[in-house]
Amino acid sequence: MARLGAKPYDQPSINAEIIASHGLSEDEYKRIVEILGREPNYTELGVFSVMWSEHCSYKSSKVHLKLLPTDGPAVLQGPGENAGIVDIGNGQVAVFKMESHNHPSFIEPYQGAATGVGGILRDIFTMGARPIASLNSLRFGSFDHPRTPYLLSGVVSGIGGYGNCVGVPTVGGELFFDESYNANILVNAFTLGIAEKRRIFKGTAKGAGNSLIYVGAKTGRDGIHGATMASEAFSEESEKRRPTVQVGDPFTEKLLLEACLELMKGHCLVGIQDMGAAGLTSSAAEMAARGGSGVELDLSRVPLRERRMTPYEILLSESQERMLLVAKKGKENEVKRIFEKWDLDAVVVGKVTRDRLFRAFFDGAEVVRIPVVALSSDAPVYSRPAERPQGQDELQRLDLEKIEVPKDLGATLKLLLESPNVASKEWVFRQYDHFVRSNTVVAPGADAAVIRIKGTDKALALTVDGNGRYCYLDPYVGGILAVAEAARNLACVGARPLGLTDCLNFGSPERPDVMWQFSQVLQGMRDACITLGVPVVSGNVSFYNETDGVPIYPTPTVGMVGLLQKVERHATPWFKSSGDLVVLLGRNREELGGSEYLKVVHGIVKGTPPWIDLRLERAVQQCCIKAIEKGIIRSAHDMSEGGLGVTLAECCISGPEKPLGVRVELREMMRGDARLFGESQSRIIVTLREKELNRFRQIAVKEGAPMQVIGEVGGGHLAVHPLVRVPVDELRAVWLGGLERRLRGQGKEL
Amino acid sequence: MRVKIFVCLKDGVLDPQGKAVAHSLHSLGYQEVQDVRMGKYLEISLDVPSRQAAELKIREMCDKLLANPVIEDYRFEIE
Amino acid sequence: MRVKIFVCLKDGVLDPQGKAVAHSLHSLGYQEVQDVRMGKYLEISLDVPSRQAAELKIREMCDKLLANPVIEDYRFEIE
Amino acid sequence: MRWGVIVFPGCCDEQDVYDCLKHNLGQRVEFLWHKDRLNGGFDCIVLPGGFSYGDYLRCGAMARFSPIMQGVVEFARLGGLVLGICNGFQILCEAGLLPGALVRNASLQFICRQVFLRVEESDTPFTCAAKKGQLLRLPIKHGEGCYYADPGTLERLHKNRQVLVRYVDGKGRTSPSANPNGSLDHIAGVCNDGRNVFGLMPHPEDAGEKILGSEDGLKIFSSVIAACDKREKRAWLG
Ligand SMILES: Nc1ncnc2c1ncn2[C@@H]1O[C@H](COP(=O)(O)OP(=O)(O)O)[C@@H](O)[C@H]1O
Ligand SMILES: [Mg+2]
Repeated sequence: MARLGAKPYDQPSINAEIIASHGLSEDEYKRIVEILGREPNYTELGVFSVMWSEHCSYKSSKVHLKLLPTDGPAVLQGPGENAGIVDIGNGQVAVFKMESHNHPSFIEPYQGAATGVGGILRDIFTMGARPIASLNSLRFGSFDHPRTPYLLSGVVSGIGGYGNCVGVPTVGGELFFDESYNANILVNAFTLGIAEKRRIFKGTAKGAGNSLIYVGAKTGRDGIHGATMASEAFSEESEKRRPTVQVGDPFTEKLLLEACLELMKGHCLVGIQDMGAAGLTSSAAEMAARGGSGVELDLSRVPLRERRMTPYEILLSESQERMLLVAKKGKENEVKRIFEKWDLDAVVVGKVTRDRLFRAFFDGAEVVRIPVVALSSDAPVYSRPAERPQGQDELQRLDLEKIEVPKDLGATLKLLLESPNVASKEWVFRQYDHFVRSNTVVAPGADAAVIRIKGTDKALALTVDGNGRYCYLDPYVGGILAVAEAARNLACVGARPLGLTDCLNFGSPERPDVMWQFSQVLQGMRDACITLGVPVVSGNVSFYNETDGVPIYPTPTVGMVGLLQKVERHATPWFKSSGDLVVLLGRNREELGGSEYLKVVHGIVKGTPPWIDLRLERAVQQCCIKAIEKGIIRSAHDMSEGGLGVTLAECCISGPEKPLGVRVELREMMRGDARLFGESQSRIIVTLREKELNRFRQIAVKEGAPMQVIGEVGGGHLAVHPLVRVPVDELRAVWLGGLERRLRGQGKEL
Repeated sequence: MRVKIFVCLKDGVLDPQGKAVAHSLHSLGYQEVQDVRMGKYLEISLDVPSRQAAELKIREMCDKLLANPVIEDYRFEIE
Repeated sequence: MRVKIFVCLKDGVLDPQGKAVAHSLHSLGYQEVQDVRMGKYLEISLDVPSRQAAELKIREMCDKLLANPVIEDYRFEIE
Repeated sequence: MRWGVIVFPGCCDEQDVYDCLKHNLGQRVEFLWHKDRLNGGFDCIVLPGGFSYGDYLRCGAMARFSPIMQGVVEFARLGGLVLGICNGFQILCEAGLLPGALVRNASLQFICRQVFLRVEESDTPFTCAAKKGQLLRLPIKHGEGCYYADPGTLERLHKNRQVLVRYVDGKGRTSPSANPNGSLDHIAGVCNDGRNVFGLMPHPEDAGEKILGSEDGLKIFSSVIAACDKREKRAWLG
């Protein structure tokens, strides 16, 4: 111990300023001293700061996350590993997770988004699964904000640039614009992989004497303190204090992916984990914690890209495309041979020990010696104060009397279809390869993507959803709606949910109002998960999404995965042929609070989000799934932003063939705008042949799902009697080009 | 006036393209290659009265559009 | 030895990137921009005994790998 | 017949080609590692799509130096059938086995969507199962698929009828909006003058089943199968 922190390199001595700059509070520092029984050295301080950061330790969210149901018949691995795992039968499992890369993407949109994709891919293949599909959930500021087009095109090409190059199809996602995200965009990336049930790998370091092997790209000074950056709000200051931005290298990732999967066919591997946030430090410490062991690292052996890197930098670097693995003693050469084949570095950098210490050496001297538990289970946990904000009541007050119903509802419909949140997202997803791996049965453009599983009759359905505006107005209901909508989107293609993953994007947890939002959202999500029977198997929390004291809308995004037993029994949203009956599942209610219509047409974000009865929701979904499974349904599309009007329009115009018109008549009496654009939940528009109506009605009755025939497919117009009648070609033109025209209008094409 | 602009990744920022080219050159037998960095090269013709004016404008364009200050440095030559 | 290599599209080959940059510069108000061509820039450090040796090697590398003669021209400077 | 599918570092579509040939067409297929030499006994070698070497310098530029490529060049010289798809097409152009080059899409964006191709010539081993003028619906997914050749080369391509497929609209007509990447003369794929090497940007392997939206891609592969059958018969009959 005498040599701890000694030469060969100088470490700054620790003072209050250094402690603060590491994002540690005074209390936290005291605790470190207590645990160690001495002052930490600079390198150790760095290690604590990243491991105790919000990003790695979940210190503010842990107590709330416990609320979520994580068990279910299909769940093989819940939260706590690199990704969650569900059983899909035939000896196969689906491995999936979602991660945020919000802050880096705001600083450098292309690379930030690209490395976000890289990180989530590694989380999946580290478990032995081959990634077969990705999704992304994006939030940008107002379209009129000068930075939005730049950020949007950078993020989208970064996601494509990385995912396409690695050969994983991006099959869906969501995209939403609102002022609330002007200075804090959200980039959440989701990936799913398939593995054999017998061949799942975990991030664990077990067996004293086994080797720690570093594989992949070399280490540079990239993103040092990225994890602490993700745990801080933005300010002028932090923008100046930019760490070296991480640049993604998808080619190396692809090699790493293939090499790891090849290695996993053999029997050398004990555990494996990618070096994500907090790099080598967190991968080594987390693996040791899970294995109940210690680790010993020789930092002098780590392959470096830059000269004169200090142990501090080596431990904290967030260089991409790297993995740490634990191999059985004596199998090191087998590992090296495989990585050599793929032209990658594989270097033994340490070993597993019995002493439960995290130790690191540099040039022969011990530079870090910390009990592993101090970095994992003994990290601080906070139950932060939460309080409903003063203005919440006012926010929810919406006086519809004062809002005029537009005279020309057809024009209003067009306005909505053209608005960035509703317009077709084709400009985005045509930049993503969604065909590679030849599994894509339903490509982007539907409620959920459908990916067949080769060698079986089955398919998986994937979707990602969340509405921050609803959560802002009522976080509890918003939490419910995020889960309900995701499940409904799966139901619309005919899939039964297996599990979900989430990204919880919020402001600073040090604010009571934000903590209130957080706990409300989680309670809502929990209630929905329980009623709809969907366990949470993995997820990610991103706090500190705020700038100059203004947090974003509380924005949980939910990535949900469902199973279809027969791939050919699936549905798509668009109308199939003239003469089909149009049936509304669920009920229309007079609700406009939080709607896209209020925002776009009246500039109002107020009221309460739509009401929801989870039993009704369940009934509607079950009815839709069963009818699809029986082959009764020709198209199904749920209602979300823009309500009935927009949904019907999308049914008419979103297909690959020529648009089809529709004639609809509604029975309920209510204001025209609420009828057309209200966003009442638990509604699905399905079409079927007339002769199937009785069979369908039987299913609906049995499930307790309200239904009514509201019209018929056909003609060249979208006609909702007596409110609107617009040629579908016109609707298609505004909807299809909406996003691109706005982008061009801003004169940004780079 | 013709201006040549070189945009390169900052020192310390990973250059995957340079890395791959270096690897390729090595496997082609060029062991004498020690390091490769890859960047962008732009030639711009400008209609301005003076070198000074050109310099001012080009610097502005680089800061605004041509280089990404977060990861790139630039240099230029006026002919 | 340090070598700077410029690889540019041949005249006659469409340069959509250059065009897009020119367009963007115009819409940013830089009307003085007449034309933009975009290419690649490589910096290679070589461990060779002489300029001559460097020149020989670099020419070879360019012909073989660094430029595609169907669409590109190259030029280099040895420091 | 025996198919070989080369795996370059950074390949993405090799499994798709393999599965399509093996499961949809019942063919004998093997993966070939790029660092190995090419063994004899293959009837058709496929260079699949993806991002060999990350496409970092130019698409296909580095892969053409993989050890296996010497064998491929020799194989092609002796009349063996070589099919390059997307990145494979780019590699074949870089290797000089096919004329021209593929440059950045005119839109400067990666583009992924279904396109229609018109089969321009049916007297090649890659198109003989199709009719001249037939439309095929295939996906494209590339950032650098804009075909370029200098005027002299282009003239030769026309004279020798080496343009095998063009981008067209659903009615079989060429038009700027049906040309997804700005390719010269709407060219989606060309063969060499020996007609035994063919490269195209669209992906037949991702259009091999109805459930994936189209099975028109099979036309390309079954052409090769038919051509090889014929060759074998001819060889057998002397
Ligand atoms: N960022 C994105 N990346 C890929 N696909 C996207 C993205 N944003 C939207 N999409 C696709 O566009 C379609 C419409 O999206 P959305 O309106 O969010 O659907 P829904 O309301 O049913 O969830 C979906 O198929 C979705 O996958
Ligand atoms: Mg939907």
